[in-house]
Amino acid sequence: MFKKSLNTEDTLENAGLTVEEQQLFSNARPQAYEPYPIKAVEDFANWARANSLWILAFGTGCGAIEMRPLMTARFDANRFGVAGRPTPRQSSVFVIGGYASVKTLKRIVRSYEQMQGPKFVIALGICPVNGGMYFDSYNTVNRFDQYLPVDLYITGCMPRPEVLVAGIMELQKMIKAGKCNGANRYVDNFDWYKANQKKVIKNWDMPDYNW
Amino acid sequence: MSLRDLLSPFYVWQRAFEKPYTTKRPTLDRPGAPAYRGFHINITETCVGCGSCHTICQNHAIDMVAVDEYVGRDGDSGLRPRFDYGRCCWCGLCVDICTAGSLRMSNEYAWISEDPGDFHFTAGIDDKPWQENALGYRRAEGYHLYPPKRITMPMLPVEESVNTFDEVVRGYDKEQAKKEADRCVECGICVATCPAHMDVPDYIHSIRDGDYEKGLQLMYRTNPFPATCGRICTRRCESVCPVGILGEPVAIRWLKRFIVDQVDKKDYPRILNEPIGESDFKVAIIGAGPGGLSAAYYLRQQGHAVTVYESRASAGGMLRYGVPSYRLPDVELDKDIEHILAIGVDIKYDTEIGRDISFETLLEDNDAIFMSTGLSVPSSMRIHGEDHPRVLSGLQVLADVASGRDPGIGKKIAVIGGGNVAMDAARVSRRLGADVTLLYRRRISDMPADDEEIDESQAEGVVIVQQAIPVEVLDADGTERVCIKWGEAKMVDDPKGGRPRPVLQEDRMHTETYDCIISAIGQSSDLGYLSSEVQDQLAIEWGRFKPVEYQHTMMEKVFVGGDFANRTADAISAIEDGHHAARGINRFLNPDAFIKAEMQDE
Amino acid sequence: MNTIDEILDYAIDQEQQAADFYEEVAKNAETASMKKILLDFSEEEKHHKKILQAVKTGEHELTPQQEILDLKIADYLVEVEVSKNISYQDALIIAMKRERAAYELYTDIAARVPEGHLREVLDGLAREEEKHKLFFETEYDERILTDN
Amino acid sequence: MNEKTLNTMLEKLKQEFDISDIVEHKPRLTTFTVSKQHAETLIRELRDREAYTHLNFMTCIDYIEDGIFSLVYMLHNYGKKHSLGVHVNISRNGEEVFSIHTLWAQAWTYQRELREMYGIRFTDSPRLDEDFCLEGWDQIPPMRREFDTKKFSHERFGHREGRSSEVPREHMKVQLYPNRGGDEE
Amino acid sequence: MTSLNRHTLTGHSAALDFSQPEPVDLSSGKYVKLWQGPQHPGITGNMSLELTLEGDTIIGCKTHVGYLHRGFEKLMERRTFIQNFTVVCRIAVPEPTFNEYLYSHAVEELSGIEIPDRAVWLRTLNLELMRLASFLMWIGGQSGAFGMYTVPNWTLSHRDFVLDLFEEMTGARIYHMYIVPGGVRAGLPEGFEKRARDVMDSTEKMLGQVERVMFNNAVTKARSRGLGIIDPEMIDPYGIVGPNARACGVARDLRKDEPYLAYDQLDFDIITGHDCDAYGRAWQRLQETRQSIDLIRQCLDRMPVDGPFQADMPNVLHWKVPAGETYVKAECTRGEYGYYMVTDGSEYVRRVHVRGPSYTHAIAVMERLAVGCNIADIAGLMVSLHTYPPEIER
Repeated sequence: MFKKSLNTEDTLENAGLTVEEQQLFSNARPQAYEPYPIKAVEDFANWARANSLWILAFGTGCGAIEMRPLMTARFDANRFGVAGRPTPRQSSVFVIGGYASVKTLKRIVRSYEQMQGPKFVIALGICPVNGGMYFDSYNTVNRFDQYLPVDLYITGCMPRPEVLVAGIMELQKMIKAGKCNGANRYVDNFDWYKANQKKVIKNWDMPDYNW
Repeated sequence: MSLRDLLSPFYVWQRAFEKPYTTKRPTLDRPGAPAYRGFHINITETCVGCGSCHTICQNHAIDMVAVDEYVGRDGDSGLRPRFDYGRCCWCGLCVDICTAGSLRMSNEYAWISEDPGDFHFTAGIDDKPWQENALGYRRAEGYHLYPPKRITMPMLPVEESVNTFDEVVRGYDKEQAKKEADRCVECGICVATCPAHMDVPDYIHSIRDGDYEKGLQLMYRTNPFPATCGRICTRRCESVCPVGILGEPVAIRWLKRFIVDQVDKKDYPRILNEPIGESDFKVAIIGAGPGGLSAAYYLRQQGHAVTVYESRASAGGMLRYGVPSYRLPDVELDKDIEHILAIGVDIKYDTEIGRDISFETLLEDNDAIFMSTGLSVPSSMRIHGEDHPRVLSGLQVLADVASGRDPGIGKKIAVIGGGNVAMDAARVSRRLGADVTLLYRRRISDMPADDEEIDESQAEGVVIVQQAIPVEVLDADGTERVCIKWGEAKMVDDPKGGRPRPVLQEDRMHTETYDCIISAIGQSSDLGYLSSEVQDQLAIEWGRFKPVEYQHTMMEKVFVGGDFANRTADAISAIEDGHHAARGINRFLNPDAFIKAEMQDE
Repeated sequence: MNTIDEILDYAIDQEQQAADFYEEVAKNAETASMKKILLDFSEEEKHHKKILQAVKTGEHELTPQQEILDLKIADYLVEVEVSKNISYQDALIIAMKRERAAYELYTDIAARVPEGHLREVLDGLAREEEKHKLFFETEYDERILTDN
Repeated sequence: MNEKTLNTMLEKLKQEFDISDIVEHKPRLTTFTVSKQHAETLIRELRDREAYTHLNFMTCIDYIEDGIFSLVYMLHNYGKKHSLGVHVNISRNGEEVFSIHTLWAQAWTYQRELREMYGIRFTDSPRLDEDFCLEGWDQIPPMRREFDTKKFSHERFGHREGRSSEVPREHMKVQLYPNRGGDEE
Repeated sequence: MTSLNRHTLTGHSAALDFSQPEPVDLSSGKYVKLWQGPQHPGITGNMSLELTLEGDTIIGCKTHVGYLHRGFEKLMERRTFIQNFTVVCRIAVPEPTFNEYLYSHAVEELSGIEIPDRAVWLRTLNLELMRLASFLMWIGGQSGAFGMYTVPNWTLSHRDFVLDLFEEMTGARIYHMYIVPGGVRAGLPEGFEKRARDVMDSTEKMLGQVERVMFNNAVTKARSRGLGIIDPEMIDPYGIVGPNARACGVARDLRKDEPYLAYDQLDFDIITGHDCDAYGRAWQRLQETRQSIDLIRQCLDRMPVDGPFQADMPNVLHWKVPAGETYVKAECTRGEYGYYMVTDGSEYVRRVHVRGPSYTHAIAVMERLAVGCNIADIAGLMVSLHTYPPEIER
């Protein structure tokens, strides 16, 4: 029922879990996305992906406040193929709404890893870039790209719904061009990301890779 | 549950016929509001790089970075703000505090990038699409984060001041000084502009803290004449004070004076308590003006035996004999001089070099010499009749008054000139009861005299006739009177640039009779005490010294400073010359120590 | 003095004489700095001479119509004597007055010759001297008349 | 609030509970200090007898230089529209404090927060040791004044490189007059 | 009121039993522990509820907060007084201006600054617009929590029109940073009044439609009637304030009780309700939204057009506020919002404590009201208490 990698060399330790829990969780590493060998098929897939960006409804920070106008009548993001989804399993875009506190970062990592590939991350506002308003806070991370791969940054405080729309269109362009490979970056540098995450999340009581 | 309750949700259908809320093209159709706070715009030409934006930014989003094309501009730090959009929260406090009014925000809000390292730029230097944006946030009229207006200085009323040699400016009280000190933004641009590089923001800070003793210590680090400079400094610092760009500059001079006024003279030794070094060297100083005494003060601190030679009966030079006591009371000047003498500076009064002791002897007997004899010879107009006995020199009138002699000017006089000496002569004459007309060949706005001096002299009843070129002095009826012929001038633009020049209009001549004419058109140096060989060795150019590094001349032991060695010819420059020469003399006397120290640095 | 070349030769000679004059004064000047100033004046005159020579060979053209600013400073100053310890102010006065005299001379002659090329050359020379005068007057205005 | 009734009440409290440092900040706010042993009874009395029935908040001020924490209980009387700030000074070194969780329902939350942010322990306060805002916190309680949040943030979270700034005054000195100014050799 | 006081004084009411529920034996298999949030669409903001269920009935609830904790109170201790004014608005994202006002007011009170009349009116207008925007979002949220997504589309769009007004007035949509210690940052732009009145008219019309489709809606009624009943006796012991208390018939409103800004010059009455359940609270808020529109119109009528909008200020770069202590409060959409500030005469504030009404509404009250609820109603209950997690953890 659970994938257990046979190759012991290439498994994760899951040291944060109890022995009992270790039996329950997968210890496999994430796998990179391989594009379709035929370019036309891959292009078509990218076109389809770009036009059905489903956003995970997780308001991680203050940027979430502008998601509501974005999703309602005035800015109506649905017409761009954007929809909010309550579960990571159905979502392809994770919008980081500004700052991430350490406590939230843990949940962000968990939700992100549960998302199905191909998946994309948009970081809103100044805080994920360089700490922003909370550059000296003891509870918020300063450089979000240390912990998860970000495909697109939209700066400003706050970014308005208009620029969110522009960001989504930009993301669509990038996806169609096959340039959004944040998730693969995460796979390739998994150990580095994981080490960074563990450096700030001190009570690591979840699997190393939440699949 | 009624039927109405069941049907009410269907009421939403009614809205199907109303205009939808949806914005068709959100990214194009919706610019930010006219006063939207978006990305920054900086007019770099207007910006002076004071760094107030950097100071106020709570997110440390602003770096001050050097921009080559602005390095070395007057009153400009050469730095410009660079914004980190991984930090900026669009609060606009930087715009609110901007002293130059150069910073504002555009109503542009879209900046999307894949690279998180992209998000910084130097506004106005790096090319960004919003740089030309006309809309966006700017500080509203009537909204200030620091008081733009200066605290009014209490002054003697004109009706009183014109009758007395008492000081006109009364000085701030503690409350006023604190409020004025509060206006400083602590950028430090004034420090670079001050010839002596005084620690202006620091001593202003000490006023806010109420720690006047610390303020005094800070001032003496670079200037042993704070009481004097606090009254008569030409205050170039204030001309570059960024607070003055949109409001009135911080009254730096009055604040300096305030500190000195708060400290009693007899506490000076305790507060300053200068350590005196150990040295066997002897240094002679010619001229006990601000330059000479400043050098003496800093040289003495190194432990050298310092002797000052002064041709007159009192020390102070132009400060005593050229500045009237309603601007600088003798007691205040003495406060400064006495402290310099108190640390062990020896002074020989009534001793003229070349008459009482030769320059060559001095050179032989001392390890180094600092010369600062200033500009003591009044310039001549070189017009016909100038040698008329009723044509007096401004310097002489001022010296007479300072020494308590009657200059004998009469009741109706004319002053020629537009500098501070002319103003002083005019105002002194008013105090002696004369009606004063001042003739100046250019416009009032061209006058080299201090604006305050011009305003105050006019308030005191000095009639200023501008664009008046004297062409001839004529005899009048009686030996006690004199005639002057002058012509009106028109200002003509110089095709080669430079300021407009006055051109005499020969068909518009006037002749007027006065009791005397006071000529105050400038001074030059008297180097009669130097032999021509020495003058040659010193490489004097254009009638003035041109010292090399550290005020050193081409002669091994000789250093110069003061009015005859700089182009600004004011007290503060002389003080710095003296201080700098003291540094130079130290290096000259102890070359090993400095070479060692420099090698260690590298 | 009838031909243009003759007039130009005379003018060139005048400039040379002026240069010689300053050199002579410089020789007697007491201080090195004053010497240098006077030699600079001399150089200036030699430069004028070169311009006139260029006019003669046709490499340079005179500009008789040009309006030259007259500051009228020289007009009302007293005559000063040449001496060993001559000041910079006096040296400038001498220079201004000499240029003024030359200007007046050419203007005078020009008024007496009939209109034509010759008159144009004389006018051009007058303008040239006027320029020189302006040079010294500007210097005087800048450096001597500072507070006045 | 009527000044006379306020004074009467304060006078009474002074006698009963030995309150001190009474300051009337504005007509609707008075604060005073009371010792720890009287505080619990005093607060209960204020609630039940003087109708200060509303707990606006409860917090703590760190006076590190005096070595004390000053607990503040802000109580409000809706009828008289008057607030009382009760200060209770305790030692910074782990002194345990009475709990008021039986007086107000939200009190234990405040106490939990103060435990986390200052490290103050409240006797028998429920769920005191549960995490409130922080999770996996391994430093001294962050609201204590000796905790340097900027330094901590810099060390743990880092900052994006590529930033450097000049101070105008120093920059001008280096550029324009390196050998001059007040710094003597 | 009288009955309320009697109970709180005697202290024998059931409302005064705040003991924590007994932990249940999870291993029995009878109960399920379920986390709702932080990543969950049915949660207000970024927080989570730890629910213990028996079937689909909640028998225990624990609120977990801190996901938005940024340590504002710490950050404010190391920023100057002017710098803090840009920080405080971030404490409550949907309603930043109350923070701006209270922070500024506390600083002004401690440093003895009197703000000019025009600033008073501009601030009042600003706060009322904010109240309107916040209520509009809340109505959308409440309707969405009961499964009707049409109303959010209306109210959030109208909230956006109010945000447009903010954008014009203050230069920003969300973080206005308009109310600055000493006054406000600018006067009203030209034509603002007309546009504001238009928005008020259309919003009022829209509220009528909302009333019809939401408040008369059989589903809304069925789901919200009887949900989360607040016993009036709980009000003081639980520190319940604002519309949550007023819906229970308790006439307490700081705008009236302890008037601040221009509220003593405005004509309005405290609105109270009598249904203590979620429906009653929603109805209460709808009426207060309408009242807010009325107050905005009054502000626009009486706004002075000329005059200074900022008091004489010291240089803010080294502004020292005299030592002192104060507690200032204002009526925000959720009740008493307060700033407790202690200064020590330096350039930095000694201590700021921000008191948000959600502190008790989202924890003590929520944990009690959730017990006995159906799991499906928990989102509706949460919204009906109108809580903002960031003001709890700050």
